[in-house]
Amino acid sequence: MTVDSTAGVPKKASGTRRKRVPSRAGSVAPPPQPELVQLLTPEGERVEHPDFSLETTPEELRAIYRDLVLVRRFDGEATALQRQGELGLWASLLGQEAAQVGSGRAMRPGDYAFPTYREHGVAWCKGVDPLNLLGMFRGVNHGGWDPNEKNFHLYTIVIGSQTLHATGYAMGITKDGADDAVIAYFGDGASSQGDVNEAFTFASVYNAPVVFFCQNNQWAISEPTEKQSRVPIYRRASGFGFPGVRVDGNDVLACLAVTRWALDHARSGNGPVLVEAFTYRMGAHTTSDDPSRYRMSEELEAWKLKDPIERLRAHLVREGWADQEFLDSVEAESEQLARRVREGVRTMPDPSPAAIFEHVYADGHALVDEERAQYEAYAASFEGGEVR
Amino acid sequence: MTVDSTAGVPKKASGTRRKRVPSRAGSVAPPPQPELVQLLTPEGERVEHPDFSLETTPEELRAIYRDLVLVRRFDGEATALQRQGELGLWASLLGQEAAQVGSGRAMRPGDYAFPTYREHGVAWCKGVDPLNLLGMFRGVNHGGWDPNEKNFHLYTIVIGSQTLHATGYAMGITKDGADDAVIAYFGDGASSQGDVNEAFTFASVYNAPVVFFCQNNQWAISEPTEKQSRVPIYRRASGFGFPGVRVDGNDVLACLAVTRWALDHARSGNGPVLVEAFTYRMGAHTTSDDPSRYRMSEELEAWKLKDPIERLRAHLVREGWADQEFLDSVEAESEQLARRVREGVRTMPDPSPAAIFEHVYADGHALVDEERAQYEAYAASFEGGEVR
Amino acid sequence: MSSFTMVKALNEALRKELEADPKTLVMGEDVGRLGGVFRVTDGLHKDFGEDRVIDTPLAESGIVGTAIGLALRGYRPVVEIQFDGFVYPAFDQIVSQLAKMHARALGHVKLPVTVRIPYAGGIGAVEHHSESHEAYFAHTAGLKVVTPSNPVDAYWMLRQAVRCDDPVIFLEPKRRYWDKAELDPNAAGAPSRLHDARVAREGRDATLIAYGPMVKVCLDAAAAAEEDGRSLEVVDLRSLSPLDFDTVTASVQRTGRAVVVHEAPVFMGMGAELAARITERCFYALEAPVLRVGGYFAPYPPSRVEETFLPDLDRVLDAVDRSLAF
Amino acid sequence: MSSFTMVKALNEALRKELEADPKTLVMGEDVGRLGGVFRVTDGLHKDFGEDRVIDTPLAESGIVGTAIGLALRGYRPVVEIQFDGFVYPAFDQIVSQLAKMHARALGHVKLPVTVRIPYAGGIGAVEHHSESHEAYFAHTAGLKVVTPSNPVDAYWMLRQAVRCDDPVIFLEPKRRYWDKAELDPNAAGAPSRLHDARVAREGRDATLIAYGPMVKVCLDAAAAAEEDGRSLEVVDLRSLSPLDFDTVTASVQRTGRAVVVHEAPVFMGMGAELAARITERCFYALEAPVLRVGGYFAPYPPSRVEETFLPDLDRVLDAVDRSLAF
Ligand SMILES: Cc1ncc(C[n+]2csc(CCOP(=O)(O)OP(=O)(O)O)c2C)c(N)n1
Ligand SMILES: Cc1ncc(C[n+]2csc(CCOP(=O)(O)OP(=O)(O)O)c2C)c(N)n1
Ligand SMILES: [Mg+2]
Ligand SMILES: [Mg+2]
Repeated sequence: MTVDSTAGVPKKASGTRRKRVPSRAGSVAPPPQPELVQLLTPEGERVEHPDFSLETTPEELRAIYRDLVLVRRFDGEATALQRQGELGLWASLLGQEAAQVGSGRAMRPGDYAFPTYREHGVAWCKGVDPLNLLGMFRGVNHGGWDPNEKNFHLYTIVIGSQTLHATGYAMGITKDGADDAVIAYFGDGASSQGDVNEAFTFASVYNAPVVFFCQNNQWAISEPTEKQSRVPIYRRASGFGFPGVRVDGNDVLACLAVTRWALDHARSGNGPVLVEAFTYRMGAHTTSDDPSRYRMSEELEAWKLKDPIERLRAHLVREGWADQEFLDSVEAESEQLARRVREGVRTMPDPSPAAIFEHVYADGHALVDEERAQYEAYAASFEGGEVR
Repeated sequence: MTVDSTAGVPKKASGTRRKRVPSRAGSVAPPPQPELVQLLTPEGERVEHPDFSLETTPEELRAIYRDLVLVRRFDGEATALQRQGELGLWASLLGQEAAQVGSGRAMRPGDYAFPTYREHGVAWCKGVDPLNLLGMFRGVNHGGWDPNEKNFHLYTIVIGSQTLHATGYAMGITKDGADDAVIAYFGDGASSQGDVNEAFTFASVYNAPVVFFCQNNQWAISEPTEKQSRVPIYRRASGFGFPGVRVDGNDVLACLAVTRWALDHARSGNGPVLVEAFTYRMGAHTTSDDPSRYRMSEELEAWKLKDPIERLRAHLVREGWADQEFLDSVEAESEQLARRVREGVRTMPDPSPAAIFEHVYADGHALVDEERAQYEAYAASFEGGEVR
Repeated sequence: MSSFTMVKALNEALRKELEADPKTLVMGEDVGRLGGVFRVTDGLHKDFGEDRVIDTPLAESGIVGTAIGLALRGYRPVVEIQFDGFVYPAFDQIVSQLAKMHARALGHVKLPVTVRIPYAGGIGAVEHHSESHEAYFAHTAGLKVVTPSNPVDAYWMLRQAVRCDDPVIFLEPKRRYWDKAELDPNAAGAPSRLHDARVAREGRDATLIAYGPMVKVCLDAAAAAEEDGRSLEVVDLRSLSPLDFDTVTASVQRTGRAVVVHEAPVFMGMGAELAARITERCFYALEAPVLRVGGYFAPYPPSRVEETFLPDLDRVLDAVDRSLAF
Repeated sequence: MSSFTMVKALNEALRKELEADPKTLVMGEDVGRLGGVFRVTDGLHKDFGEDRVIDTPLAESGIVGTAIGLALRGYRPVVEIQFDGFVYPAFDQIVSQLAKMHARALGHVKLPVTVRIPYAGGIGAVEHHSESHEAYFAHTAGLKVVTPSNPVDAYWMLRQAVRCDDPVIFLEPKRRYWDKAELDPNAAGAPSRLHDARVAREGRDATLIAYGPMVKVCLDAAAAAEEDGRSLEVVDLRSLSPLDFDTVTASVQRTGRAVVVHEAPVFMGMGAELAARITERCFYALEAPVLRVGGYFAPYPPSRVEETFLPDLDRVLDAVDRSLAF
């Protein structure tokens, strides 16, 4: 078959002109949604999937549960800290915990993550101190942790850019003959960026061990996914010659199983995979955003029933793998984390003004040195010797 | 099915790590090539295709033949003119005549073409005087014809850019409620550019009446198509939710039928189509290029057997629709065209130096006016009053 | 006359232009139902519909590239880039296509595209949300570059930009978005031409030259200097390309001293061109070299140190002192 | 010592760096089997293999973006952008990522990426093949920008650029690609530091300041002026960011007059910064304002009028006359 069979095959080349059906942007009927890979139903029931299996111990499930709860608690605390004026901005992951913890836990220590600005749950799984994530949102730095310490790259704000860095990094892994793989995180909105599609091309042409992990949280600020694509995003991959999978992004087990498979596929020399985690941004885009301007609260209500944490809790309780004591201890731990974060933020030192001139270059630059000296002389001319 | 079925479905998520098969860029085995839409075999035999039919009169076929011959002759003359120093550069379409004349003839006058720098055959079909095309290659302008006169946009050199212009133009057609459509031409190399993929997104999201016509001539300067994609390019479309078709780009009738269908599909409100015309760049990339550095002459020999003009001539002769007189008259006409082009180029006036300052702005700009005055005063200070 | 913030003034300007010409379009990320992250397009989607106020996919090159195509079809798109730092993916479409296509076509096509960009710092934002990149655009022939400093100019300059047949980069100083002024949006026409600089305050001892967000800083500095008995003239450039050197040099001829103030790094910034050209034109009138106050040669810093990076009253007056002491 | 064209010198520099460090890579469009459209990478693919000399897909943002990723993994990529006018699709990756990532990471990561760009005009090319965009890069903190004027500098400067731990925009003046000079590629080290300007010719009456393709024009002008009894000094900047103002101002302090020459449009070009800073530093030594000779404020024109656009000996000497007559 020469006409791609997945979209609108012509029956016959009509010689006559069909009357034009006027059509407006967005009015094309959305195609039926494909089934998601799911291993844990919203009710907490464990189900099997023909293509993806997962073996877990109760202990592992409890550890996953703990991650989910702690990550949500951390995120909630950060939102609160923004309201209290301790942070300038916060991008909440509320609702996306399973996508992040599932994929984050699928990585081995040697695997590298390239996040957007919302991957707090992935950072957690990679062992990054949550306090580190807050620096840029407080305005004391633009990131600033050492990406190589935990193989977790800096947050990237320019949508899509990091998918190319991830791909280049993965190309380097291939050159090294190493056994590692990379995850490039991005959003549904990002799928429209040229950079993301160029990353697909480079990754497939060089067969790079990179998993493109798209958290389709249904919204890019105020724009629903239909403004980015008229077909499910996971299908983009096939046009570039690699597999795409859509997974229930609120099912942490499915996210774990699918991402683990994808990473193994990639590290085994089979090239990239696109995973679309179908989830929902339960909160505002960031604390600056007001979603009531553009979306219905019913939508939110419907997604609440699919909560990623509730379903794992229900599963654990049903199986008798979690008692009240365990749940309470996780709760307590999460409060402890929140306290540590709160205190850590409040005592986070401001950078010195001269930090502006630091790290602009690795090898130095005469103009930076000159301006720094000028600034210092100027600052010294003030009482107290420093200006704000 | 949740895993896209067209690429590498996992049988089962393997718990064990497969041994990594080291793989190098380009070493992935190319997938089997899909069958092409073909209506005229290389031997000149008319065949039917289940999805695309075409009705033609002998007269129409003769007109098509004439187009092909004249376009090739014009192109050959331009190459010769470059060798003689009359042009600074020439980008030959040799081998791609059928793709261009077939798609060019599929357009109605109201349809708009956005070419690259190689669409001399499309220009011909749209009624653009070939002499106009030579200005930029001679260095007297950067294009300079009125795109709206024949609905043929200026040549675009920055790879892929024009696909976005074409998409925007098509969005405008939809807003106008008009019955027109657009063709965006681009190459196999261009398919890697972010812009082209963004055009796919915009076109599909807004359901714009644009046909993306990719002439896959197997090469982007020295890089074979495998450096751009590991699957056939027409398949890219399905990932964006619109149909993709691969057509024999050396079969003018198939190109005509498929493009006509695609344009009708687009203008009827069904959104974009990607047509991949599978063809071959028989010459150098441009007159500056030396393909012997990077490709085998056997490849060229194989493609010679698929020559787009030969097969139509064979067909016409076999059917008794073209006699020697007709063939001679086309030949004569092509010589006449070549002569006109030759003379036209040789007498093409150089722009005046002050042309630099013209048309920089539509509404004027003080600095341009000032610099122009300065230049004129400076020029006047020389004997003869003008500097070169 | 009523009180308008700059946001409201810009909103009203867009509304007026959408009403005046059915070919005028507004497009960008979140400009529709949300009304833009700064609410500059608030209500336009509701009143003009999604065919004219268009939420685009998240792809800046695509936005500018399709706007070019729409312009070729006879439309007059007003594009919003959500923040300064996100215009770079569209740089190729702006520099190689938008700026050059009119010349390439020997005038046969026009590109009446306005690219609105909330720019510059001072709002405590994260990275990429505070950049001043006017120099890139001003150096690019084929573009016009303007930036208002107050709501009244914002209103009239945006209306003129939309009507201009050339591409206009319209830089909106986001820290001035909530400044207020009295404006009559139904007045007969703009108080002055798009490209004229404006003497925002008269003075004798030195000329402060600024635009966009820094005009207010300079006016404040001039007010403070007055208390010290110094009379500073403030010129608000309004247009960076073309740049109205007549107004600038007339002022410097009178005062003999000039200080240029902008947020962008000094090195290769607008101040360099102003200094070079003022010196060419006023060589014998200058009592001191033209001095420049601007951002440092470093990425825009985290918000907790942005005040150090941004020129303020003290730094401006320090430069005035140095000029006067020369 | 043997005779090298600039192309051959650059080729040899790449070869030496590929030999010296297995982490060094060459990547770009057609840099492999073809050896680049200018043959700067000729033979490298054959000798170092496709893992180290990489033909990339046709996507400049992708090239620079993946080079960044490779650098993060410990590689040292030397990227080729095929022609000046094709760097803009990569502008976002260059300006927002390559330039800023080291600072963003507080120094935790380094980006030793060299971006080679054949630039500027004078070879009779079609549109987008003759642009001088050094001002965009020089205005961008985090980048270093250098441009050689001759084969010897090309060789040593490229080797230093590849070894530099910062991103370097390496601008190759394509009209000088076939100029020849004697070069010993096995000499102990670079004749001078990467960022020093060089007095290419000594003189007393005025200083010509140039870089890349215009150094030869200025040297020719100085030779012609000598016949008229005028002694012109020529400074070859070599590095545009950082810019060695000490060498420049030392010269202007001596001569009292300066003319800056570049192909880019004068408006907001390097000449503006040089004029501004020279005037700041040499205010009392200047006998005339710093004058600028450059391209006009227009898209680079069709090749049949490029000679009018490009500064030449006559235009340089005309500016010298104006300076001396001031
Ligand atoms: C290149 C670029 N353009 C615009 C923005 C502004 N912006 C920040 S987040 C965002 C929406 C992103 O949506 P999506 O990719 O779905 O990620 P999500 O925020 O939903 O996680 C936009 C438009 C940006 N950061 N970068
Ligand atoms: C953005 C950009 N990068 C690089 C180039 C240089 N270049 C000109 S043509 C070409 C190859 C194009 O290949 P393809 O798209 O297959 O078209 P073809 O020339 O085969 O018709 C390249 C790399 C360019 N013109 N634009
Ligand atoms: Mg989203
Ligand atoms: Mg090709």
